Amino acid sequence: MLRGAVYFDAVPLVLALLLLFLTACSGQFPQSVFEPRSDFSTELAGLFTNIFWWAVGVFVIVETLLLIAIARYRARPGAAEPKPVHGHTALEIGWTLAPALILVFIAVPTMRTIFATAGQAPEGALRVEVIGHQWWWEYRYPTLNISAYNELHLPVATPIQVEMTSADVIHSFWVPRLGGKRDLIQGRTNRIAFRADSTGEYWGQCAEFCGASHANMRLRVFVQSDSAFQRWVDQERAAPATPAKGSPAEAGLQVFRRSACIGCHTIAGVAQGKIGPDLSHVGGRATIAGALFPNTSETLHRWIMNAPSLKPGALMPPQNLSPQDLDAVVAYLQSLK
Amino acid sequence: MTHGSTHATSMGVDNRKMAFWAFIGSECLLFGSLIATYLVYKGRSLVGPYPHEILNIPFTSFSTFDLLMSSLAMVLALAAVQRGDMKQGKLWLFVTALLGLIFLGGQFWEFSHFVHEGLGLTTNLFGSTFYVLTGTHGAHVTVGVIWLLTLWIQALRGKLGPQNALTVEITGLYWHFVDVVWIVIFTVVYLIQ
Amino acid sequence: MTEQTGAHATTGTYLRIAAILVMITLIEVGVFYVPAFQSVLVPVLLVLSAVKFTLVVMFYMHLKFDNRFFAFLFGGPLLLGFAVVVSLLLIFYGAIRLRTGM
Amino acid sequence: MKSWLTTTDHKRIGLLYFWTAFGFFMIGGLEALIIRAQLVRPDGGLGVSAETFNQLFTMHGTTMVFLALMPLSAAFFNYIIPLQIGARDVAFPRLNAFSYWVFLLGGLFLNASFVAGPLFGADRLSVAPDAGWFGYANLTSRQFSPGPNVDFWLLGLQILGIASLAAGFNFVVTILNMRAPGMRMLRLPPFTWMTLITQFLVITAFPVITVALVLLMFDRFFGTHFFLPAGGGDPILWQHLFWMFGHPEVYILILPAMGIISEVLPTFSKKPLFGYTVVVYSGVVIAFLGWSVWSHHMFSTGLGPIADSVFAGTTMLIAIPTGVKIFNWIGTLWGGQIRFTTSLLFAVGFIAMFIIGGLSGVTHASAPSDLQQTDTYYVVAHIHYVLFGGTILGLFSGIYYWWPKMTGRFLSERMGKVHFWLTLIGMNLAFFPMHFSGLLGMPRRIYTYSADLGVARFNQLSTIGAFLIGIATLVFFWNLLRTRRRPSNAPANPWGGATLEWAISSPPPVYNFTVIPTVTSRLPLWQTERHAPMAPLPDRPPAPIHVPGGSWWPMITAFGLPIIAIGALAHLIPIVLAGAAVVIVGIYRWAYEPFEM
Ligand code: HEA
Ligand code: HEA
Ligand code: HEC
Ligand code: CUA
Ligand SMILES: [Cu+2]
Repeated sequence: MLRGAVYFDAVPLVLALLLLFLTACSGQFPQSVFEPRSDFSTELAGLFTNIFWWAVGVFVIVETLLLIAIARYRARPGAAEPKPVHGHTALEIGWTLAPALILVFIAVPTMRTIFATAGQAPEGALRVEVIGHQWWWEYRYPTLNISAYNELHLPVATPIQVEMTSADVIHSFWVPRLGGKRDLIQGRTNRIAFRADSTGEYWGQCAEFCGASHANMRLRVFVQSDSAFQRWVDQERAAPATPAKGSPAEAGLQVFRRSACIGCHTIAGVAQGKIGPDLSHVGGRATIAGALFPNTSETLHRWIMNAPSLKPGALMPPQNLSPQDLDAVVAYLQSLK
Repeated sequence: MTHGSTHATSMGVDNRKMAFWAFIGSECLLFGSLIATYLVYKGRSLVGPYPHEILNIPFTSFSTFDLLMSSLAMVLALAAVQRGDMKQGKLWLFVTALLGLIFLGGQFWEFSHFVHEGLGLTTNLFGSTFYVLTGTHGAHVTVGVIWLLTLWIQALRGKLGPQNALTVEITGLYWHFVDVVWIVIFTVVYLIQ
Repeated sequence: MTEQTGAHATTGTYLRIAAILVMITLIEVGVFYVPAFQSVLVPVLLVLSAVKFTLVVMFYMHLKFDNRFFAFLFGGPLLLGFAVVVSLLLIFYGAIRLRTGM
Repeated sequence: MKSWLTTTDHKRIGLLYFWTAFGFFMIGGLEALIIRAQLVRPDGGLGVSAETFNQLFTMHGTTMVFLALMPLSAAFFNYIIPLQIGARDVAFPRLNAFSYWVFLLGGLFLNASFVAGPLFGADRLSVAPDAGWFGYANLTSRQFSPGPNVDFWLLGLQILGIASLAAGFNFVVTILNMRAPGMRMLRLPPFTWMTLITQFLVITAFPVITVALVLLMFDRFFGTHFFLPAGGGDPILWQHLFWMFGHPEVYILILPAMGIISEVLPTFSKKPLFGYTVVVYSGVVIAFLGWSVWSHHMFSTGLGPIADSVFAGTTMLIAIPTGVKIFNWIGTLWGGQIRFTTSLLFAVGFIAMFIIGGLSGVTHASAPSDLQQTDTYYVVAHIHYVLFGGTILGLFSGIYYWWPKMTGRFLSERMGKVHFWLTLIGMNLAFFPMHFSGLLGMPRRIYTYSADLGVARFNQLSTIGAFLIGIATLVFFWNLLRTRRRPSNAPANPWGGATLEWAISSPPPVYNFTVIPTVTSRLPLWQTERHAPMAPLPDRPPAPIHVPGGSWWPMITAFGLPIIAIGALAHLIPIVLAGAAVVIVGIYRWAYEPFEM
């Protein structure tokens, strides 16, 4: 049994070591909280690390005491009856105060971080409104007068003020490397603020259960240099491309015009549907359908033919288009850079 | 039927009575949550009618008076049953139930009047919170009235006597509790608008 | 049965309590209609209804005379219920203030 | 057969609770295994559809919490509490039977949703509740959940709430008022104390969820807007009401298990519980604080920094009384003569594993750090370390401890040890990697994840662990079943326990005690410095003891409730009324039925 006792905590202990190892390595985990790339997420990671070490300390001490107790005091034949100890006041006071003291060391940085990350960006921050939809994202830049869908573009090293709400059920905006979650709730506005400190592509996804395709409500954030961001803004501001006469894309525009698409999607100057994402610049996106698929001709085909089969519950019904029409529409969408 | 008679209980009180006090404590949280909901949504209705346009204070003051008097009748009924004066006991039980019925009648009139004025259950948050809160209270009154009438009928059939004083007392606890809940509702919903 | 402890209220007490209850109710309604009271209406009404509440519980429900344990069995959850109401109001009222303040 | 249907004997009801709850535990576990099989690979290992998956985790959480863990604890409340306090039965035996039947029917009603699809013009496996075990508004509104799924959930929980409340009043009164002479409050066995505290939590927390469910019901059935922004309502109010119940609920789940191991540790280390009064009072403090922390489930909803700080602070405080308990348990073991029975192993396993869950709880309690953890598998890891590593291991410990008392037959210790080690290894393999998958970015409640997240390996480990637990549980099940064929040879006090249940034969006679014992110490069966062990009770009652017969009415009354629920589900008022009539008739017949204790 002694051997058993030693094994008792071996499993979690080994795994805890693994955790330390993991926090050190990087790269393969695009949604890891251990690779913060903003002031917000760095604060959170620091706080977590702090608490984590306190927890490791408590864990090691208490589990060791437990192991010693069961290893040392196993019944031996013929041993004297144990002393019937009923308690010990000094000990009781000690092990009440010791955790209390540790908690002070956890609580103080916690409170500090709560106020430091309360979601208020400094003056002059770039405002972004995030609106959750079942199961896609809408981003508005009120000061730049543009919108984006599923893929958020942000300038590096610029304070960002994010304001969030939902068009339907509760969602939660989460890009681990840029910051903690915040819920999107219809009728309320929630805020977070952060400043990304390096350019790159960041992954995120909806973190509040929001129905059938909650798992498929993913998102991307592209943090760009100022000039790259400006180029993107200019591109979004421009009117959608008009396809050349006689090109396949031109035929696609016609198909789009006469199909159900216009009821749900906006393309500036072509359609004003509000149910699905704006497609004015859909060709410029890296992914479609809530960052679920790469934006390729093949995935667009499959998506338009039968979206719910790719994304359960998706509120875009299967579109009954002839193969030619489908090719044309896809060509048109891809031309909308 | 009770343990009190066969074996002394640890706290020296009857099981049923203790259970009932625990039940009433539990009810505090039921009504507490409902009142909290009412207050949280106060002033958040998007459309009218709003409370001040529709609540009828004189009428509800009368209902409040009516319930207070029913509580008085209830203690008198209990005192009579404990004395073994079943004639008075029957009378006051009946009066209590009757006052309860009058309250319910008043509530029925109030509800239909409100509906007539355009305040339905789903009209606005005020309507929803108001009807659910006062309706839950009304349901409690209804149960109380049925209970009182049951006792009254038992009494008429000569099956209720001083040996059942405890049953009457518990009925009374319930009835008074329903009354104090109304005291709170009257203040929170009707007077503080 | 051993549960009756302490003195017992009499019919006279009951009637007196009833009179007080009715009086308080009249005052409540009165205060409600007097414009001068508008500023202190809420606290006055809360206090008055708390008095009524206590009177009924203490005398009609015999809590004053009965086993003290019942006071705990009822009072504990009552306070808890009260705390629920107050904390929800604080949370929601505070949230509204924060939102409109920004 | 009839005698079981009409029984009001707390011991039989305890066994009924046990087997029913164990059945539901297997169902909940099976659901978990399907969840794990689905997640074994990225992009859907088993091909479970999103809709089915959502039903599976909702029903898994709901089943485990309401149909497995609470009633498994209730099995012990029923069987053991009256014995521990020296009573002939609970305060209200028929109410007790009623609680059981309501629980059973509520559980069946909830699970019937799996096969009820065709009745609603849908497929099987399509109308089970699917909005998560805490059913956040406004996803649960008619607009976003049009089917009967959420109706099943809310009606089922209402029914189960009635069972819990009825049992709550019953046990509060039983423990306070039915104690044997001399059994002062501070002589109550710790399990009885924790049960009492639990029942206070039940009778205060359940009304709150009752209200929340009623409001939700009005939203869904009658078109109100309590939780719907469209009409000015606020979905956040649902979260407050739910967690005001939900957090006390988690202590409802853990305190009985803490009570169990506070019995097991002293018995098997031959030492009194270290710091008995402190352990008792810390239980009270936990329950009390438990009421002040609910918003720690809502840190990401934007409560504002002040509320965040307050709730983070109160949550952290709970670590103190909990720690005190842990240290006192270690103090109990310290210096003892520990016998490594299966029961003791599970009790020690409880301490070891619960610490892990508690510590991850503290990392949640820090609001900002929780913003990276909430709604990820890191939370799933926390809940399973406290619920499985805590409650379930504690309950297993209790089963091995009291099984001889309850049946007169021993469980096999050999198989028990296999069960223990498989469970311990399995649960760590299943739940520890979830800390990583969570922190590496895997949200909970997803039926599929991208291979690019890099969490596939961890999920594989979790799945293997889950199936190990499954095998362990089968071993245990077999162990339970085979005791029926083993001799009924357990002595009255096989483990040398100190409390009253061990003073009578195993299993006890219907009337429990031949004479009601008079208690003079906290450890009536042990020789302590100041007290000699209690004199043995006579073998036969000195005078015949009258035992009440059974009653049909609790069960019949209970049947009214699912009938009402079915009526509501089908929008058929006559059925609702018929159910209500059953309840009313049942109550009257019950009230006027002669029933002597
Ligand atoms: C048995 C049930 C149980 C128990 C006992 C606990 C105990 C605790 N829980 Fe847990 N919790 C759940 C069940 C439970 N929880 C469930 C089911 C959920 C998820 C619900 C859902 O979303 O589905 C949840 C979620 C949950 C959250 C929300 C997470 C989120 O969704 O974002 C939080 C946040 O604070 C939390 C905190 C705690 C804390 C601080 C404790 C404390 O009580 C723990 C105290 C114990 C210890 C700390 C260890 C022992 C102490 C010592 C050895 C002393 C020294 C220690 C220190 C100095 C730190 N829990
Ligand atoms: C209350 C206690 C409790 C218990 C005991 C468990 C036990 C288990 N839970 Fe549970 N779990 C919850 C409460 C609990 N859970 C809650 C509240 C949630 C949140 C729900 C929500 O989000 O709404 C949750 C969510 C949850 C998830 C997350 C789902 C998601 O977010 O998508 C997962 C994933 O792995 C999981 C796994 C498991 C496993 C593997 C077990 C195992 O320990 C189960 C072990 C039991 C068995 C294995 C059964 C025994 C054997 C058989 C049935 C025979 C068949 C076996 C074989 C053939 C091998 N649980
Ligand atoms: C009934 C409404 C509806 C109709 C009709 C409809 N869509 Fe959609 N569409 C949606 C919704 C809703 C989404 C978002 C789905 C999601 O990601 O969950 C969407 C998403 C898309 C996307 C992906 C956008 C992105 O940024 O990820 C494309 C491309 C698209 N639709 C093209 C079309 C075309 C082409 C047609 C017509 C042939 C069409 N849609 C018809 C509702 C509709
Ligand atoms: Cu949106 Cu989950
Ligand atoms: Cu909690």
